[in-house]
Amino acid sequence: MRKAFVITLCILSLAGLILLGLYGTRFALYLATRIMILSIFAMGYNILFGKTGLLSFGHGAFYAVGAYGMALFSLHINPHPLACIVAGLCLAFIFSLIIGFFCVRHTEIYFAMLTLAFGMMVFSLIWNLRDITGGDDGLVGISRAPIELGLFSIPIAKANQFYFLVVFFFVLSIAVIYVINNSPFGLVLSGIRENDRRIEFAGLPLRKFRLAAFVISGVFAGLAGSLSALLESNTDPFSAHWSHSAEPILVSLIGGIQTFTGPLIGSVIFVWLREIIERFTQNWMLWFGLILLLIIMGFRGGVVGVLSRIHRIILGSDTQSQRIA
Amino acid sequence: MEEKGFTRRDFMKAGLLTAAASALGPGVLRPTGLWAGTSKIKGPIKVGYQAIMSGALAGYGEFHKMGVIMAAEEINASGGIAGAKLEVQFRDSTLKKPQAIKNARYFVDSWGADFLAGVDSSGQALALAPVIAELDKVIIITHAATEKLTEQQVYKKGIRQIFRISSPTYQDGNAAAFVAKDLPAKSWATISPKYEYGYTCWRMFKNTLSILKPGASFIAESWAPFGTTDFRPHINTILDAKPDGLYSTEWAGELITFVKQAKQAGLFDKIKHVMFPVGAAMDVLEGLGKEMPDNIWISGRYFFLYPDNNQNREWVARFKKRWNHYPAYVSETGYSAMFAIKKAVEEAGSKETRKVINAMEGMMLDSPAGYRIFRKEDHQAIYDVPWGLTKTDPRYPFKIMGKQILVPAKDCFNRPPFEGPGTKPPF
Amino acid sequence: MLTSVVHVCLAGLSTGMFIWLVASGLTLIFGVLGVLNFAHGSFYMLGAYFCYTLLRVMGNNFWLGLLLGPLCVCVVGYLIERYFLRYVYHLALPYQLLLTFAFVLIFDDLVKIVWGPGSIGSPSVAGLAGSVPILGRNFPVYNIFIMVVGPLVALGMWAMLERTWWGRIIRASSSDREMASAIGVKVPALFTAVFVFGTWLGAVGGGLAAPYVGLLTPGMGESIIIDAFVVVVIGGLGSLKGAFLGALIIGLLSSFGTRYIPTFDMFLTFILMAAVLLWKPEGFFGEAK
Amino acid sequence: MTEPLMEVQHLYKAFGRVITAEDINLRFHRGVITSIIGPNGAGKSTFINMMTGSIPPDSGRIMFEGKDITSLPIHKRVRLGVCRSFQVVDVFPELTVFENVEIPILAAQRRAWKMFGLVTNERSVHEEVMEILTKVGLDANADLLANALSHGDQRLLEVAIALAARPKLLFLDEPTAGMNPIERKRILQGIRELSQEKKTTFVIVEHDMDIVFALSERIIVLHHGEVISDGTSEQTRTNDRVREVYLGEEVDL
Repeated sequence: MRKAFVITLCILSLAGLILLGLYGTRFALYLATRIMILSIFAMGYNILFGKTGLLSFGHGAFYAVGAYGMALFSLHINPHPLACIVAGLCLAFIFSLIIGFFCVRHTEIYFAMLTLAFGMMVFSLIWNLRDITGGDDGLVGISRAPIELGLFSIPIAKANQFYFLVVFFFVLSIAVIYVINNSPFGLVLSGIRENDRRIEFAGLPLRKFRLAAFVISGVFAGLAGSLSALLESNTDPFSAHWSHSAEPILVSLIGGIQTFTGPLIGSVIFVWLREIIERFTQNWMLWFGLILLLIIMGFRGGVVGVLSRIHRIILGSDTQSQRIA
Repeated sequence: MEEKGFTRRDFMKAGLLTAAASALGPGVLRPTGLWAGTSKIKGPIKVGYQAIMSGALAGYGEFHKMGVIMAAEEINASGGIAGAKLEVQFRDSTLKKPQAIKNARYFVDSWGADFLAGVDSSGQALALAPVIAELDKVIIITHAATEKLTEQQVYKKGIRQIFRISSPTYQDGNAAAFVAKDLPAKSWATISPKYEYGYTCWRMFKNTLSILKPGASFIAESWAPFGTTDFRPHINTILDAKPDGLYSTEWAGELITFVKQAKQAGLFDKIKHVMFPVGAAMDVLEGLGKEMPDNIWISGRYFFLYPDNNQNREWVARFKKRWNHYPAYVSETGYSAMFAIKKAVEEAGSKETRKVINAMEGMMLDSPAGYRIFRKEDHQAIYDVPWGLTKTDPRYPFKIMGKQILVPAKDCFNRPPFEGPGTKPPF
Repeated sequence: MLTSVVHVCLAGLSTGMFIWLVASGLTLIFGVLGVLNFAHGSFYMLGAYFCYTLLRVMGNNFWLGLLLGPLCVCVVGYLIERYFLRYVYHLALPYQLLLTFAFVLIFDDLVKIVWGPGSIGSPSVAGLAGSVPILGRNFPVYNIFIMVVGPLVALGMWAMLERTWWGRIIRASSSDREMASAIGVKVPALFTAVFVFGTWLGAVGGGLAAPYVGLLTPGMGESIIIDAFVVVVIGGLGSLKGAFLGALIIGLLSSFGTRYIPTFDMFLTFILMAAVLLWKPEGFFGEAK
Repeated sequence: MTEPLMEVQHLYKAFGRVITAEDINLRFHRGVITSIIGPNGAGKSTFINMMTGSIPPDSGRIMFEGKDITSLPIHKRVRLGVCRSFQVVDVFPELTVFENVEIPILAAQRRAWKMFGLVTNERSVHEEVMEILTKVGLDANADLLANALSHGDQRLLEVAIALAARPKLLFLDEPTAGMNPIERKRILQGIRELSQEKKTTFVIVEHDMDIVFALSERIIVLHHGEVISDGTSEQTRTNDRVREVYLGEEVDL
């Protein structure tokens, strides 16, 4: 019953995404693309945050590294989009491996502060290594060359074409993250969140698992970053700033931290809400702050948490089986 | 050769028109209702305007808005643009590029803007360029100064939808060098923002001055990161080098902080020749008040006491009456951008992008800052802004630009094709 | 050369003391309540704006402004602790951080709405304006004043915590909440008091900052809060002694960095922060975990 | 006799001036249920911590099946077969009982790193989980969250998690603390049965002397970090130093 419902919902959502791509206006496509990129960022981040229980303030750095890696490859070596994205992912992988190696030595506030420090180091490097990164101007003129696949090539220059490329990565990311979350590895990560000491006494190398979660989330951040560089056709040094690292946290919180769909729903609401607020006031920070306050004080499970609570009340079912992976 | 010819012709045209306009006298810009009878353009003319409206630079957004709202009021009171109403919507651009891009896309694709305008940050302006090409609407940049926008994006890449009404880095770098060559200072140093704008202006200043005055030397640089509140280490760096002159492209709040701290450290007693290319901004002059030292060289994108003609005086008076404020330079560029749109649409007889671009290329605009010509090749508005020395004036609660030197824009702006001999001043 | 080094030192020390004034409240609140308060930067900003306004209203009397301005901010601090923060102490770290972050957004815009979006140049303080020559180069009197106030604040806090009945209770509650409440300490009330006191320190920092920086801007708290975080971290989270030393180190590092290794000035600060966290996470004076 | 399972040589540990292990030399043999007792502060917890890797000794060696494990990290010792349970409940509170036991079994079956593949497909793991849950009598509660269990059941779960790591040598730190008599009986029975299977050797730290004497084949008494007695329950009962140490305390030997 429940499984059928979920599968129907997935198919309907995918159909919705495709219909939007075919008939949506250019602005709707643009916003949807940004929502999907933010979702990839936030869902990947949530492997570390919601699943493993580590709060990072430095994942903006990997987003930026992904974007710059992608852009540098595109500008200097080969503009093939897939190759560029892979280059961005590789760079994000290397950075998150190195930074993660140091950061996973600590937890809680110490971890948060370490990631903040390393993230701001990356920000500072991007800002200062002007010959490579273009300083605050960033790298401009990243083209959306067609994807050459031997016999045929797929153009992605137009908004709706690029939209489908992002849909592809979006769906792929959801699938991969879902599998990781529900894999043996994912269960271990949940164990780390619940009781990290006990993980070691289960015979598991705690730091290596933390590092793996860190790197996976870093690579997804890199994917989001490289897609954003393609979308906006430039890179922004501020994407490495800590204030950008706070975005997936906000998104997860709005949607619901320990839920699979939370970051996804959160991204939709985050982008959409801000768009709505900006339509009637330039004081968007005030309104956004108030909404954030309301969520933290009143709806701590996030939107998904509230929805599943309502769902539970309606169905009157027991509390155990309703937890979402 | 031909491109050079274009330029010369443009300047000749400007000269002729200047003569003609001065013959007509003031009031060219006055709302007159002249256009009430001309062919109507369908629907309102919508302009999407973005500027920084939050955080430390929020004051700039406010100044933009004052100029733009006043222009819209005047235009609509006198019958609109070719009979059509001018509508403006504002959005906060923040400093992040994705925000600027989202704003532009919202304006065009969702709100239905016919024109875009504004933009403070150079990085954002560069990031917007390909988006503008895709959206295919004319944007008038009113503040972002990077020369890369017009030289590379417009001239080289041919994104013809971009125009800039404010003066670019040429005014801050090259024009400053023209002023500096006549000063007795031989060695120069800088304290400037640690980002592209700061680097570019200093490089331009150095290059131009070393040609104009071969003996000049550049002995120290200190770069202040964005958001610096403590300039004392930078001031120490400069004082250690003991230069004759200081050149600084610090701007907005950071310039206020810098001047106050430099004054305390006695920098202005030790270094006699100090140049602030963006020192003539109203927020800086008002923020410093009497604390701005006398005899500092300042300039800007516009200064409300220049040009000293009736038209500008009346405009400043109107502005003061409307907002109880002197116009900042972004108020003027925002205001004039609206009139540039008005003129271009009316000349084109349409708000269609192609036609408007054709009308705007080489178009001459009479504005509070004087006559501007949008150079055909790179869409940069050519107009003159003075450099001058700060002085006390009992009529104002802040320092004003006293003795003024005018380096004509045609002498200090880089020229197309922007590469090779004869494209960079001195010519 | 000597002049240069001395002045770079002096600049570093005054920067350090300036950051310390802000970080002191932050570290106290973290030490006792266990909350890393993003909104501390907002208290700093509000302190500056309230002091400035009161100063204007009361005939340019800086001292009266400095006395009353932070008290107004204390009311804000009280309301935040009493009606919001109190309900998230038991929650995970992100909720606490994001709650205080929400207040940063709110106050930044409120200040913009109330006081206007433009920056306001702050007047200099009568009696502390001007500068004195040191080795042939002027040094501002106000900076010397900050360099005196900083250690005084540190001394005052130390005396309060180590020498008074209040201080003992605060220390007891920070090390063991349950124990403290078992021996009859009203922990919630104590936490409110400590938070309000921390708020007051931040607001005083803001009031003193306006003449130091020379200007008030909406969002001015954001630039200082990261510096303050760094100081609190390298001092060992919650250690006053450590934060004081940390502030001096950061001040000197940024001053010498700007003068001698200008390309990577910001980078240095964060390298230091990471290094301390990796090798001595408990800070200079902290005890091993 | 055969080679001992674990051998401790000249173990020494001090915290500041307080010596918690003073030249301890012990051998643990397969299948022998051993208890470690001693008054508070005798160094029992420190001893377990050193054996299982939480605290490094100042000097001395720990050999396990002939291998030196003195400086091995916790998880590697667990993988070799040295495991422990905890004095206070230390489970994964927001995971189900099933998942609690599943984690160490994933580790034991070397499937913990598997990222691409659903955990619900791990048949062999599931079988072993249910086996252990049945053994400790928690099979009916497999789908409950761990923190929804009663305190006694949580203690059982605690032991189940420790057992799931397939330990050869298992240190149980007060396994019956906070249990009611029925639960207590069940766990003792379980320990005895498991011990008879000879797969696991138990070392128990316990305060309850009834249990100690009912269960143990060997009793080690620690006092101020020193082994003052090592032998059968009878030998312990009659040891003079033990009587001396326990004299001031209300302990019925």
